[in-house]
Amino acid sequence: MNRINAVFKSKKESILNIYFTAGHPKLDSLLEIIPALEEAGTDIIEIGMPYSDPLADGETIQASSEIALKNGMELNLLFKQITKLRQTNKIPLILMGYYNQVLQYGVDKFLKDAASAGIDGLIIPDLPMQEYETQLKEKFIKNNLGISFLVTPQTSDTRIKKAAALSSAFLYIISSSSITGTTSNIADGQITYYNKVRSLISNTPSLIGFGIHNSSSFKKASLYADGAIIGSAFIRHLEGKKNLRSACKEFVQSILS
Amino acid sequence: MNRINAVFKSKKESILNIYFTAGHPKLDSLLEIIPALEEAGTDIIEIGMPYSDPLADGETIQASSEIALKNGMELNLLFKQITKLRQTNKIPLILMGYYNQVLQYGVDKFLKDAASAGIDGLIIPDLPMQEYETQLKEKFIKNNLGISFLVTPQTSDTRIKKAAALSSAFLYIISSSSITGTTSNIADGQITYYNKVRSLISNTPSLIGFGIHNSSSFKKASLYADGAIIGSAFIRHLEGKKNLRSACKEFVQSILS
Amino acid sequence: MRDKYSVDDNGYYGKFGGAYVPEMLHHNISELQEKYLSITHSNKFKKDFSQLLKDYVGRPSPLFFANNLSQKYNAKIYLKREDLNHTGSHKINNTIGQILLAKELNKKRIIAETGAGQHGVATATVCALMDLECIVYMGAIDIERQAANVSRMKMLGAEVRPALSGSKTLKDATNEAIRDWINHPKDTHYIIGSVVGPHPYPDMVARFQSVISEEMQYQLEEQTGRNFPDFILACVGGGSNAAGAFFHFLENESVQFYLAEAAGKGIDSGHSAATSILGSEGIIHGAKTLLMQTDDGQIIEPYSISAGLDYPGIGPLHAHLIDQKRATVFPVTDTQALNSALMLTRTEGIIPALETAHAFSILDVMDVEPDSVVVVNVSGRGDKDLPTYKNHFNF
Amino acid sequence: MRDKYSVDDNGYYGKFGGAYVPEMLHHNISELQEKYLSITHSNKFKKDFSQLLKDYVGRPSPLFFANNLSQKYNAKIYLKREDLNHTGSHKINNTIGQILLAKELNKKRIIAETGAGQHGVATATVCALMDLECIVYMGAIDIERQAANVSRMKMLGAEVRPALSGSKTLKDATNEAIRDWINHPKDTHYIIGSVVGPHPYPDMVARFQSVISEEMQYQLEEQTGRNFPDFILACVGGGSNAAGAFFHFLENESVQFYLAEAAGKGIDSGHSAATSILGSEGIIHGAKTLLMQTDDGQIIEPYSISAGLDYPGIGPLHAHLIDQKRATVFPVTDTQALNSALMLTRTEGIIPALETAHAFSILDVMDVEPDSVVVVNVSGRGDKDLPTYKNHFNF
Ligand SMILES: Cc1ncc(COP(=O)(O)O)c(C=O)c1O
Ligand SMILES: Cc1ncc(COP(=O)(O)O)c(C=O)c1O
Repeated sequence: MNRINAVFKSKKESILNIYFTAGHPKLDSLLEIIPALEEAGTDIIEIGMPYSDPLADGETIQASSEIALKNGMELNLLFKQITKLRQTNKIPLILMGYYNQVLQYGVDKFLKDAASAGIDGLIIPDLPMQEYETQLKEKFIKNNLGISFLVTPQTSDTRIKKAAALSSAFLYIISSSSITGTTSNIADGQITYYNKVRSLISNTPSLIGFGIHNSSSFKKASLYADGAIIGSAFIRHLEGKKNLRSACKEFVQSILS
Repeated sequence: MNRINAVFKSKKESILNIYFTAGHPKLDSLLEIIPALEEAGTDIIEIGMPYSDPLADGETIQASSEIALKNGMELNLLFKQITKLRQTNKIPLILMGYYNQVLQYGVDKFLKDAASAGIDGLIIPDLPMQEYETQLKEKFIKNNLGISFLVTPQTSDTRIKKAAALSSAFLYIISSSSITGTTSNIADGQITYYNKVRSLISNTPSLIGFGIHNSSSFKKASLYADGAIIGSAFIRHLEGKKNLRSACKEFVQSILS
Repeated sequence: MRDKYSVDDNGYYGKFGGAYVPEMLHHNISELQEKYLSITHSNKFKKDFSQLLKDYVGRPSPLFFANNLSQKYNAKIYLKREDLNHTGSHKINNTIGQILLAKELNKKRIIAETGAGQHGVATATVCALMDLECIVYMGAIDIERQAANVSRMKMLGAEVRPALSGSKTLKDATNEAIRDWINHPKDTHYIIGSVVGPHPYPDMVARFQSVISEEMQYQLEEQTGRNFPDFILACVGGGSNAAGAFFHFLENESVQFYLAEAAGKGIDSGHSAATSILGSEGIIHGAKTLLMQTDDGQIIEPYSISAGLDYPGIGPLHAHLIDQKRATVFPVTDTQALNSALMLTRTEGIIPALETAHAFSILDVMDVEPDSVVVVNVSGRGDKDLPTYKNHFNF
Repeated sequence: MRDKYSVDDNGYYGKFGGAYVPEMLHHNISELQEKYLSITHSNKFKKDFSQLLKDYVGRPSPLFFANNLSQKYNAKIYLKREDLNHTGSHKINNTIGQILLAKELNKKRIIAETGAGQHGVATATVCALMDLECIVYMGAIDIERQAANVSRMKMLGAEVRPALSGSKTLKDATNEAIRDWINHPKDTHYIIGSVVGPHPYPDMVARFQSVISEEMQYQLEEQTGRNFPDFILACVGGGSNAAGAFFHFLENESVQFYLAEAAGKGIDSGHSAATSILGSEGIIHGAKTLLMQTDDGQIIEPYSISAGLDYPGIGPLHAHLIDQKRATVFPVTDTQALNSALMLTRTEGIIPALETAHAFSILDVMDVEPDSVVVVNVSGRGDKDLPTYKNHFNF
C-alpha cells in the first residue's frame, strides 16, 4: 500500500500536509526541512518542483521557485536528494509540478525515477483528467504512484465525482478560486461548497488547500475534510530563518497547537 | 512732377536706390539715415515699413523689421518722422510694405497721409497689378504717388510690358528669382533676361534689385538698367555701428567709388 | 445660377480669397490657376486619385454611428473617421491629390509647411511613394510639441527645417515655405496643407478634401435613409477638414455647419487663435480673409495648445461662410478640448487629435433634438498628442 | 473529409493544441469551448461583428499593389493593410470578436496580456466602447519600450499592471493574466491576443482574424483575376496575424506560407525568440506546441527588439503547419527587421510596426518569379516604435 493511502487509513482527521519548494531557500534545504517537518508531526509533505512559469502559483511560491532555479535545482538532483533522504525518512512524499516538466523529462522515465527515489504521489495542476485517464493512469498504477486532482467552487458536481474517482491519493479541494498564497478566512459560501463536495465524494480522502495559513484556518478546514495543506505560509515562515530545523518545528507546532 | 520721375529725367545711369527699414536700428534712426544717405550721393531712398510677416524678404530684412516693431515703429509715427524730415530733405522717398498694412490703415487715408508726409512712391510686392489698375490707380494719380511693379526671370513678356506700363515710378527688375538678401553674382542667363526686359519696356525707367551688395554688383547691374537697389547689404553694414551718419556715408562711398 | 458658396473665376468667395502674391510667385500660381481644373478633371487623374485613396489611404473612411455619444447627448451622432486614413488624418487626401498634380506639372521637389505635423507626415509620405525630394517647414515650437511626427517625417526621408521667426508655429512655417518657393521658382511644387493661401489653393484643397462629404452622402443615405445630416461639426485651423466635410452640402441650407476654433486660454486672455471672433478682414499668406491683426495691420501671434489650430487666419471659404452666416463658429478653449478628447476616448474608444477634440466640445453647447443627425468630422487620431494628454491628465 | 489544418473536436491541430489548464480555469475554458461556435455563428453576432469591423475598425483593409516594392523585388507585391485598422494593427479584429462574446457571456470585467501594447490598446478600446472594466498585464520591460501604447491604454481607461517576473515581457504578462483569471473565476473574460493559450482560444482568435484572408480572396480576384496568391508573408509572435492571413488558404496548397520569426541578435546568440528553430514540443500557457525550453522543461526567456514577437512559444496551428511543412519559417534578426522597416518606409511611404518589419525581411531572401503574386500582411503601423527607429537610425 502506498504511504499516502496508509496515512489516510490510519489517521481520520486533521491531516497536515505541508508544501515547500525544492531547492529553496538553499539548494539542499530539503534534506533539513523534510526530517524536521516529519519530526514535528507533519503527516504528508508536498515537494514543489521549481518551475520557470508556475502559473497557478502566487508570489510566494513564484519567488521560491525562482530562487530554487537560480540555486541550480534540477529534476535529476531532486531525485538524488530524495533517494538519499529516503534512507532515513518514511513520511509520504508528493511531488507537485507542471505537466511540461514531466513531458520534457519523459513521462515514463519521470514516473519510474520518481517512484524509485521514493515518491508516493504527484500533483500536476495542468494535467487534464482526460489525458491522465486515457494515457497515464496505467503507468501511475504500475509505479505505485498516487495522484491528486483539484476541485474548486466552480467545479461541476459530475466533475467533482470524476476528480474524486481519479484521485488515487486524495482529492485536493481548493478553498476558493484563486492562486496560491492568499490568506482570506473561510466564508459561509465556502462551507456550503465543502459540504457539497463531501456529500459527492463519499469516502474519498480529501484535503483542503490554498489560503490555509495558521492554526485557526487549519482547524477550520479540517472540519470539512480530512485535513489541509499549507504552502505559502510555511515558505514565508522560513524566510530569513538561520536554523531551518527549528523554524520547521516552530511552524508545525504553531499550526497543531 | 513727382520727385522720382525727376531723378530719372535728370540722371540717365547708375541711379543708386538704397533700402532700409524704418525704425531700425533705433526707432528714429530714419532721421539720421536719410540725410546722411542723401548727402553721400544716394539718388532714391526706399523706406521699408516693418511688417510682422514679410514673406518676400530674407533674413536680414526680417530681422530688421522685427527690431523695428519691437522699437515701436508704427505707420502714424513713420508719417510723422517723414513729415519732419521733409522740412529739410528733398531726396525721392519710396515706401515699401505689404498690402495688408495699407488695407488696415485704410487705402485712401494711407495714400493721402503718405503723400502729405512727402512720400513720392510705393512698392507693394503683394499688390496684384489687376487690383491696382482697377481699384487704386486713380487714387495714386490723384495723390501724385508713383508705383513700381516687379518683374522676375519667370515673368512673361506680356506681363513685363504690363508691369512697365503700370509702373509710374520705375520698373523694379528682380535680378533672379529669390527673396531679398542673397549675394550671388550676375550670371550669363541673367544678362539675356535683362536685355529682354529692356527690349520690352522701351523707355520705362528701371532699376535692378535683389542681391546687389557692393560696388561691382552695383556697377554691373547699372549696365542693364538705369541703376540698382541695395537693401540687405546696407542694413548689414549698419550693424553694430555707433555712428550711423558716417556708416551711411562710408557705405555709399564704397558703392559709388 | 452660380452657387453661392463656390469660388468665382477670379478666385473669390464673396469678398474673400484672391491671390495676393509677390511677382516671384506669379508664374507658379498662375500655372496652377490655369491648369488645376483641367488636370484634376482628366480621367487619368481621377482614376489615379481614387485608386490611391482606396488602396493606399484606405477610403472610404467609415461613418460610424456612435451609440454611446448619441445617448449621452440625446441625438443621432455619427463620426466621420478620417482618423483611420493612412498617416492618421484627413491631410493625406489633399497630399495625394497635390502630388499627382505635381507629377503632372513635372516638378521634382516638394515643399510643405506643417503645424501639428500631420500635413508634413502626409506630404513626406506621398513623396516617399512618388520618390520626390521633400522639405517640410515646421515652427520650432511645433517641432518640440509634436516630436513623434518629426520622427515620422525624417524616417520617411523628408528634411524638416525649423521656422525660427515670429511665434515659431504654423504661420511662420508657412512664411518659410513661401520664401523657399520664391527661391525655387522652377522645379518646386508647394503642397499647402489647408484651404488657405492664394487662389487656387483654397479651392483645390477643398476639392481634394471633398471626398469626405461625397462619401458622407451615400453613407448617410444607407444609415439614416436621407443623404444629408442636420449638423456637421468640424474644427478649423485653416479649414481643410471642415471644407471637405461641408463641400457637397454647401448649397443645401438645411445642413448647418458648426466650426470649432481654438480659443486657447480664453478669448479675452490674449492667448488664443479665435480668428473669427478676434479677427478682421485682411491678407495673410496670399489670400484676403479674416485674420487676427493689430490696427496697423501687423499679424498677431496666435496661441493654441493644438499646433494644427494655432493659426491667426482662416481659409477664405470659411470667412465667406461666416460672413454670410452660413456657418456658426464656436470658440473652444484648451481645457475644453482636452476634456473632450478624454470624453471621446472613454466614451467611444477613439483617441482624437487635439485639433479634432475641439470639434467635440461643440456637443456640450449646441442645441439638438433627439432625432437630429449630427456628423462630427474626426479629422485625425491622437497618437501625436499622447505626451500632451499624458502630462495634462497625469496618466 | 476533415480539413488537414483545422482544429479537431478536442482542440488539436495534429499533435498540437489542447487545453492544459489548472482546474481553477476549467469552468471558464469549458464554457468557452462549449459556446464559442454557437455564439459566433449566431446571426446577431455575425451582424454586430461585421458592422463593427466595417464602421468602427474601418474594414475592409485595403490590398495595396506596391508598385515600388514590386519593381525592387521583381515580383507582384501586394500589401494587406492591417496597419490602417482602428488602433493600428490587426489585433482589433480579435478584440471586437471577443468583447461581443464576453457580453454574450455576461462578463463584467476584461483582462488581457500585451507585448507591444497593440493588443492591450485594442482591448482597452473595445472595453471603452462597451463600457467594461479593463485590466491589461504588460511586462515591465515592454512598458518601457512601448510607452506610447501605455499612455493610450491609460487614456482609454484601462489599468495597466506591470508583470515583474521572468524576462518581464509578454510571456510573463500572460502568466499574470492567467493568474488574474484564476482569481476572478466568475465575472471575468480573458481576451487573449494571439492564437495561443488553451483550446478554444487558438481557433477562436484565428476565426476572428480570418477576415483578413476572407477579404484577400475577393481583393486578389479583383486585382489579379485569381482569388489566391502564390505567397503570403507574415510575422509570427503567437501567430494571430499570420493565422488570419492564411486561414482561407489553409487547404489550398498552391499558396505558400512564409513566416518570419524573431531571431533577435542571431539564432546562436542566446538572445532570440526563434521558436521554430530553437524550440521543441511542450506546453506553454495551456497549449501543447513548440516552445523554447531547457532539457528540464524550464521555459527559456526569449529576446527580440520587437515586443510583440518576444515570446518563447508559437500558436499550435503554426506548430502544426511547420511540422507538416505546410509553412516555412525564416529567422529575422533585429538588424534585418530595422532595415526592412526603413526600406518599406522609404519605398512605399508606410512606417510599419517592428513586428511587421520582420515579415518584409523575407523579401530579401525568398525566391520569386516576376509574375509571382506575393501578399505581405502589414500587421501594424510603426507609431509605437518611433523612439526605437529614431535611436537606431539617429534621426
Ligand atoms: C488632425 C487635424 N485636424 C485638423 C487640423 C487643422 O487643419 P484644417 O483646419 O485645415 O483641417 C490639423 C492640422 O494639422 C490636423 O492635424
Ligand atoms: C503589429 C503586430 N504584429 C504582429 C504581432 C505579433 O502577434 P501575432 O503573431 O499574434 O500576430 C504584434 C503583437 O503585438 C503586433 O503588435
